[in-house]
Amino acid sequence: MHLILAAIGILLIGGLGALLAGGSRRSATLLGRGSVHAACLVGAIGLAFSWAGRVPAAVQVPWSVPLGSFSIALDPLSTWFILPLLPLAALAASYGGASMENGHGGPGAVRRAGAAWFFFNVLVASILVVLTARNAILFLVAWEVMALASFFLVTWDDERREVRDAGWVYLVATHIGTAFLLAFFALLGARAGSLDFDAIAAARGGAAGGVCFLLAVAGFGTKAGLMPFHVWLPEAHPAAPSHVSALMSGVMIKTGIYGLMRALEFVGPPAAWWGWILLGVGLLSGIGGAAFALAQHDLKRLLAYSSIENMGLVALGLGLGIIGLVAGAPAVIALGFAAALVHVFNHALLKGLLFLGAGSVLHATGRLDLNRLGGLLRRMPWTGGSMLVGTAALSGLPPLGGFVGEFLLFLAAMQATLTPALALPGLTVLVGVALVAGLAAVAFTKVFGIAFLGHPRSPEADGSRESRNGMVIPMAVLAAACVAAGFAWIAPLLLVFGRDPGGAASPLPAGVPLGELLGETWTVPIAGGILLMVLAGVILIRVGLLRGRPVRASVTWDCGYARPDARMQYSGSSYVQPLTGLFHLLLRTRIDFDRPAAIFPGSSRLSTTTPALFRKLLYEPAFERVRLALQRFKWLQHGRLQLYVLYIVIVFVLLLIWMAWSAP
Amino acid sequence: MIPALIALPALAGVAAFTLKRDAVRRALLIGAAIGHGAMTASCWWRRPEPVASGWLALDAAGLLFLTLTSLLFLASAVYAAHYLRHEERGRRTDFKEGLLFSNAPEAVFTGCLLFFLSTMTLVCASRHLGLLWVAVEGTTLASAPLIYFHRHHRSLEATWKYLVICSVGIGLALLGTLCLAVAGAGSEGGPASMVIDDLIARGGTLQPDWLRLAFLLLLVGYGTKMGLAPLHTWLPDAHSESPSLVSALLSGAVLNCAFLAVLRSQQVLEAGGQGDLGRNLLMTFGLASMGLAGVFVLGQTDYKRMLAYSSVEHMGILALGVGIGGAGARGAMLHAVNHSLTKGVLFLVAGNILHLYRTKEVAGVRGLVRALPISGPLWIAGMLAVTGSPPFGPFLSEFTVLYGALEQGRSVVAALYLVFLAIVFVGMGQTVLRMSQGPLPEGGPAPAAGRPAGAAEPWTSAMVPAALALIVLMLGVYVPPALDAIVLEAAGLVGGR
Amino acid sequence: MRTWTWLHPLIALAFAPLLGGLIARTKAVFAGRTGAPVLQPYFDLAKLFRKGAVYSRTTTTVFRAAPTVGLAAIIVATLVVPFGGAPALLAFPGDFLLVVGLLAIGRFATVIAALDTGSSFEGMGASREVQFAALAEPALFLSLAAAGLAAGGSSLSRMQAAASVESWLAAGPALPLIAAALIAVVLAENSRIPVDDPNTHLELTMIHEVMILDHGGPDLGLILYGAALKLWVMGALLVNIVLPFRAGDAWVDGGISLAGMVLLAVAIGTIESSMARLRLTRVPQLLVGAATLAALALVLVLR
Amino acid sequence: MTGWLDTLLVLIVLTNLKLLGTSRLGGCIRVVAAQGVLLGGLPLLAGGGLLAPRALLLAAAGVGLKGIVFPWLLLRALREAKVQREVQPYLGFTASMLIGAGVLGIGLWAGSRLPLPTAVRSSLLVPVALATMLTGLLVVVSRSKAITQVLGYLVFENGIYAFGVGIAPDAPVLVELGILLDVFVAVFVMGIMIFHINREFDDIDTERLSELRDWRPE
Repeated sequence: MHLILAAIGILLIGGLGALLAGGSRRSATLLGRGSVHAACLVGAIGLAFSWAGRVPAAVQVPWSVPLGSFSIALDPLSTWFILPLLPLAALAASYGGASMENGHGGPGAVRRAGAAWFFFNVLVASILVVLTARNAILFLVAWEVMALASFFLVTWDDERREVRDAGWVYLVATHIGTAFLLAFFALLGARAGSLDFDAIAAARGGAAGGVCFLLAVAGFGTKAGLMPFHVWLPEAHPAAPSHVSALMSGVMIKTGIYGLMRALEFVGPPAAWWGWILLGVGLLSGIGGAAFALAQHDLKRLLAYSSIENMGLVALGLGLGIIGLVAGAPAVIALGFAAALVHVFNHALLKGLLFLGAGSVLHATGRLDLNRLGGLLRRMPWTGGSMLVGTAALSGLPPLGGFVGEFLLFLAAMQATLTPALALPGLTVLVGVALVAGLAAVAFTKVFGIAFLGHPRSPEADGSRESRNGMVIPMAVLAAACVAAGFAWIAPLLLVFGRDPGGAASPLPAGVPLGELLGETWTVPIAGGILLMVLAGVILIRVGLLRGRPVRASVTWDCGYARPDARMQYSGSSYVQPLTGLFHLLLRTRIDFDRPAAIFPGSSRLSTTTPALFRKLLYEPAFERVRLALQRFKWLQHGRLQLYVLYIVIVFVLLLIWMAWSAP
Repeated sequence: MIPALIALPALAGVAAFTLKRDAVRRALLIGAAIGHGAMTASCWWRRPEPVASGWLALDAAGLLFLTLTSLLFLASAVYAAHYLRHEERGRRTDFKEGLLFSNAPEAVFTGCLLFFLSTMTLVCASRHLGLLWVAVEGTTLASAPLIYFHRHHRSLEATWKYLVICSVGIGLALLGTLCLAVAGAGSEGGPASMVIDDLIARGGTLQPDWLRLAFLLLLVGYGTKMGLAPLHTWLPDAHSESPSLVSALLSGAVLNCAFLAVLRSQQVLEAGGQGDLGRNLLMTFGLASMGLAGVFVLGQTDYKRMLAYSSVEHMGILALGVGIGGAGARGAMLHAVNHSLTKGVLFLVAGNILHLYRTKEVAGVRGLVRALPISGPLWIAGMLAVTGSPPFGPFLSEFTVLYGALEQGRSVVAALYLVFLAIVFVGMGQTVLRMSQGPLPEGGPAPAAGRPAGAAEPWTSAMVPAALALIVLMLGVYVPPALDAIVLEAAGLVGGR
Repeated sequence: MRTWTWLHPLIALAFAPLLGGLIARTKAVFAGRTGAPVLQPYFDLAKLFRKGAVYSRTTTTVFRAAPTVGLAAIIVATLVVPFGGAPALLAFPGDFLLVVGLLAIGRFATVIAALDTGSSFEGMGASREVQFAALAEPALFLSLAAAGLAAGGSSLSRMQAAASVESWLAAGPALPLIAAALIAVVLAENSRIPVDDPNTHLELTMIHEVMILDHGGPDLGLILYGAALKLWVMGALLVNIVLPFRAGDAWVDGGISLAGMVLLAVAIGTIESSMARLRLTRVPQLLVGAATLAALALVLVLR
Repeated sequence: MTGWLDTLLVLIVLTNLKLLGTSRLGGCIRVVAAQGVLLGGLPLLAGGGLLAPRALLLAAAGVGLKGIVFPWLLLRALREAKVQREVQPYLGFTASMLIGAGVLGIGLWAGSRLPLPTAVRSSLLVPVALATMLTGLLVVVSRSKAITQVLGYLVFENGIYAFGVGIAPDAPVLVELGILLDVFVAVFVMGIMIFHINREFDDIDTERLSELRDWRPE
């Protein structure tokens, strides 16, 4: 545990060092990246030790802050969420260093490299603290520092207007989300008489549990990007530098899920409707996220929406788990929570990989608009290869990592459906996930097929070259991890939670034979293995068939049209058009098309845009209304001295009268 | 000790009027500030014993606010030395309308600054309500010339409003004091001692009707000076028109002094067994101030006025905290500390911005971070701090207030509190970020300022707010036990825990 | 009793193309033609496997690897689907999700291979394919879930074991509904009329065919073989549910299942020769309809 | 002696009404001066003994400041600022006087609700003090010139002073003097301000003093 503290310390010191060395980019990068790597190593060792029970799992440091105490601890839940953080942070740091040498972020960036590393390190450190804090004040401080650090990283490239706007949306959203959490913790703390998590958990139950839960959903849901609290996410992720998006989407938004699961310890015995709320939010996020992802042209924006979708799946898992808790169905509980946990883990790796890949594309071509890319696989084989693994995994193809989470979710749903009392929620999840999985597959075939295959659709794409090793290697590592996760995903789960299911801080209720339940699913990796073997066999056959046979190269068959041209290809938009048409009610995709006229038509153009629905229809009008309502009071400050004095008189007289009335 | 604390700046002020050479006068100013600070610090080490038959004494609250005042004054004094050195002499054109105007003589400025400190010290130290009133009125009169340093018609208007409104308000406070005397004279008609301790001691015997009336008047009166809505009307004008360091003192020190006066009244009222009346009134005023601040912070076009309204908001938080009581009062006391220091940072930085960009219009300021490598980040940090974001001090105190509210089961108050905080955050955040981020305007920050973008800032003008900011940051991650203890003791005066 | 556990994959590999031949023959009979021999698919495959290959310069490894991957995936699927009253080689709770996943692999491969060619027509085909797949998947899920629910287990083998005459009588109208939904899915997934027409040759109207325009030689062979296997696998799913007759003797049961497959082929042939192809815009309605049927079945089972 | 006191109080009320009715600035100043002198007498009648040193001291200071120094200051400011001598009220004179009468009513009502301490000589004192204060505020609010605002403030202050001297006769003299000193400085500073206002706007009409605001009527 002290090693975790040490890791945090290393991060902060390294960050400060980088900040002070801000003048020269090289030394700043050296300090920042080095300290992240060192910290991740130390942290990993710390995890291992505390897992082996060699070191105390909790540390309390005296801290003079009202209501606060600096106590941090590692329990299975924390461990599980830290697990992906460490490698991802390290890889993102390497990648970030390399990409900064590419001079990303405009000329000013070079001068502010120190600041960039400072905020990056602070971000990693704060996530660590958030995941280990055992006192509300400490948690909240770390939580908000995390938000601010990421905000400054998002607005890193603040010479661009859209980046500033994105940052602003993010800041407001996260701040309001935190406001809910303030209320949440203050309420619980006031009830428990202390803000230490143990005390709060001890005082669980009692009144206002529902209110607390709703506050938690709103507050943590904002961070996790659950619809309808997701508005900031599709703005912030594209704006941020890619390695930061990777860290944010891979780990930071997961802290929202972590918070939700923590909250379950605090707010006492759940009620069925809590689960239903999570199911509702999860379905909305899942289907909505997938549908919006379909409609995006911007690669990173698409990935951001896909993050929303996946958080939705996680929420579905949690919801099922809660409903299972209420109904006392151990299988549903275990599978539901396990699905959520496993998917969190896999999604962390996958989204990290995909965002790094997107960044590599951005570096190579300077564009993220799918309809201007194409043919990158030939030009950037490593990036392309990793992206192929990532997209396949997120499309839920066995045996890759992405499939496992959905699989467990299905199992949980089936279990629920087979338990008479829980049939309805089970079915809801079943249908929803089926739909989501289908849509996600479309979205990611779009990403890979349009961006990396076919003819390049722009000179930049045509002239692109593979990124430097510093950026490629992290992607390759993550891709490998995704494949491995598809086979070995169950091992970490059992390692972390298996030993004491229902132990102090495990989300699983006591007496759930987790290992047993998941044991049967060992068959999935086996099937994966068989798949690989069969594949090898078929490949051999194919090679054998082609041996000694002529293999010629030619142009693509285009039904007799001899000169195929990049602009004749299906674009990303046209690829998904049939489906976006089906979801028009939700997406409101706008198509501007000036049709070619006359017999010899001149130039013509067609463009589709999908607005951020909730922002345009829900939040912006609401804020505007508030603003107008406040405007009405501006006349109070009219500048007339006489009337100002009159205010005093009036207030005094009113109070006088009020007092005269209220006099006993 | 206490008489020395009061006399030192007063004498220095007299000297400042007589001195001829500017350099000496500035040295004197800083010297006096340092001396005052040193003496204040020694009071922490050993609490001075009451003098003048208990008329002058330092209890926890007094010492707390005295320290704040002294610290802030020290910062402003150092800043002032730099500021005065760089103020242009003679008549010059006003950046807003291009009118000609000149500054008040520096001697007057420095002198009044020192008198100002002396009167504020008196406020913190006086235990006699009459004396307290004299001192508070004194702060108004001493600070009026400071606001009118730049002699053009806007600052004149601000000064005039400040004078009239505050004088009228404080007149009511005087009436309240007299009513308290009546309440104290009570049945036996003996001489009514106006020393707070005596009043509290005889709390039960105070005549209830007169006591309530007295509190009402005191609240309205000192509330006007403290800037509680809707009595705050003088505040934005005065803060926006006075030189930035004066704004810092007004917002960070004077408002606290008025708040201290309100606290004294509440103390007496509680001793009289009618604390609830005061609590409810304070809560009402507090929420009103926070809400009203939100109205004017949102879409504010003048960044100094924005800061002024934020002060209104925070005075609201203080009142609310005391009104809530319990942990709320503790939070309020702590928040007084945090707010003063943070506002010091913000106003001094605003001074730097004004000096560089030559405008108070938000629209005229762009790319601050690039133009002022130190002040720019400080501007953002100060905004985050004052809107209650960790890891800065105000977060802790604001959260404590919220905690207190929910501890008392006042969930509606808590909800409103959070809503108003959010509104103010949106208002300030939008403005500050718009000023700070983004590229520089064409042709450097401001053609008027002949300084290339990104060039090193003048040392003092940047370091003073930076130092204050460091303290604010420190208070966000570590509250020194001594401070915590005295905060608790001060909160205890009004039933805080 | 477990004979078919091992036998089924081999039989599938051997006889899958036969289904195509049977369907063609049935259609020929309806059309009053003699038609190609039933073994024609085998001849075609043999011919293709003997050819060389021509690749577009645009394409990458993805294009070359796709047919192989698709075939491998569907072969594995044969190990998961039970047959002839015996449990499958790979049987575990939720194994039908694995089948769906394996089918998804095949689709993924085909689709990106199509996009790899950079041809507008193949892009069009891919676009249609994913659209219909995204709609067919929920229908497939719901029907299998309903079947599982009726059987009280989420494993295909369990469903098959539980499917019996009694269960049909017990479940009442539920199972026919499931069967109907499944049939629709089978037709859609295997690009048969009324969703798609395997032997049209107008690119604009095709879905599956147009995606593989550029493939030739052994690759095309692998694709066709894979398609045949796919039909077999999904057919087996269907047959397991609609033919619940069990004699208890492995060979008889196996025979019953095989007969079922033949019947299925004939049935498809009949449908294809008796129905016209739907307009593309109507296809979604068909699939959504199937999904609703399945949902209805679920409700009936739950009741 | 109570009779004398009441007479004095009534006279003060009359000065209030006169002030509300006067239309010329000079006149207003003289009325306020008269009120100051009357107030100067108050400590003698309300206080402990007629010739108690404390009472004498206060009386002297009061008459000196309120009756002589302030009026002199203001008249001087008036002369410096060559303004036209009309008051320019927002509120008509008659209306003002009616309100003034109503204000007296409020004073009586409030006074009747409060139990008077024994030390108070006349039941009229509290009402008159309150009425005077409110009159002062009324002047501040309803007159447009800066100088009238000072006058209003003075009258307001007078009301409080009357209250203090009459109700709390044995408050320590130091404080009373401190209060007087404050008021003196206040008026002095205001006088300076008026001088500047006049220089800036060549008129002391505070209409001009509404530049600083956050709201502009469309």
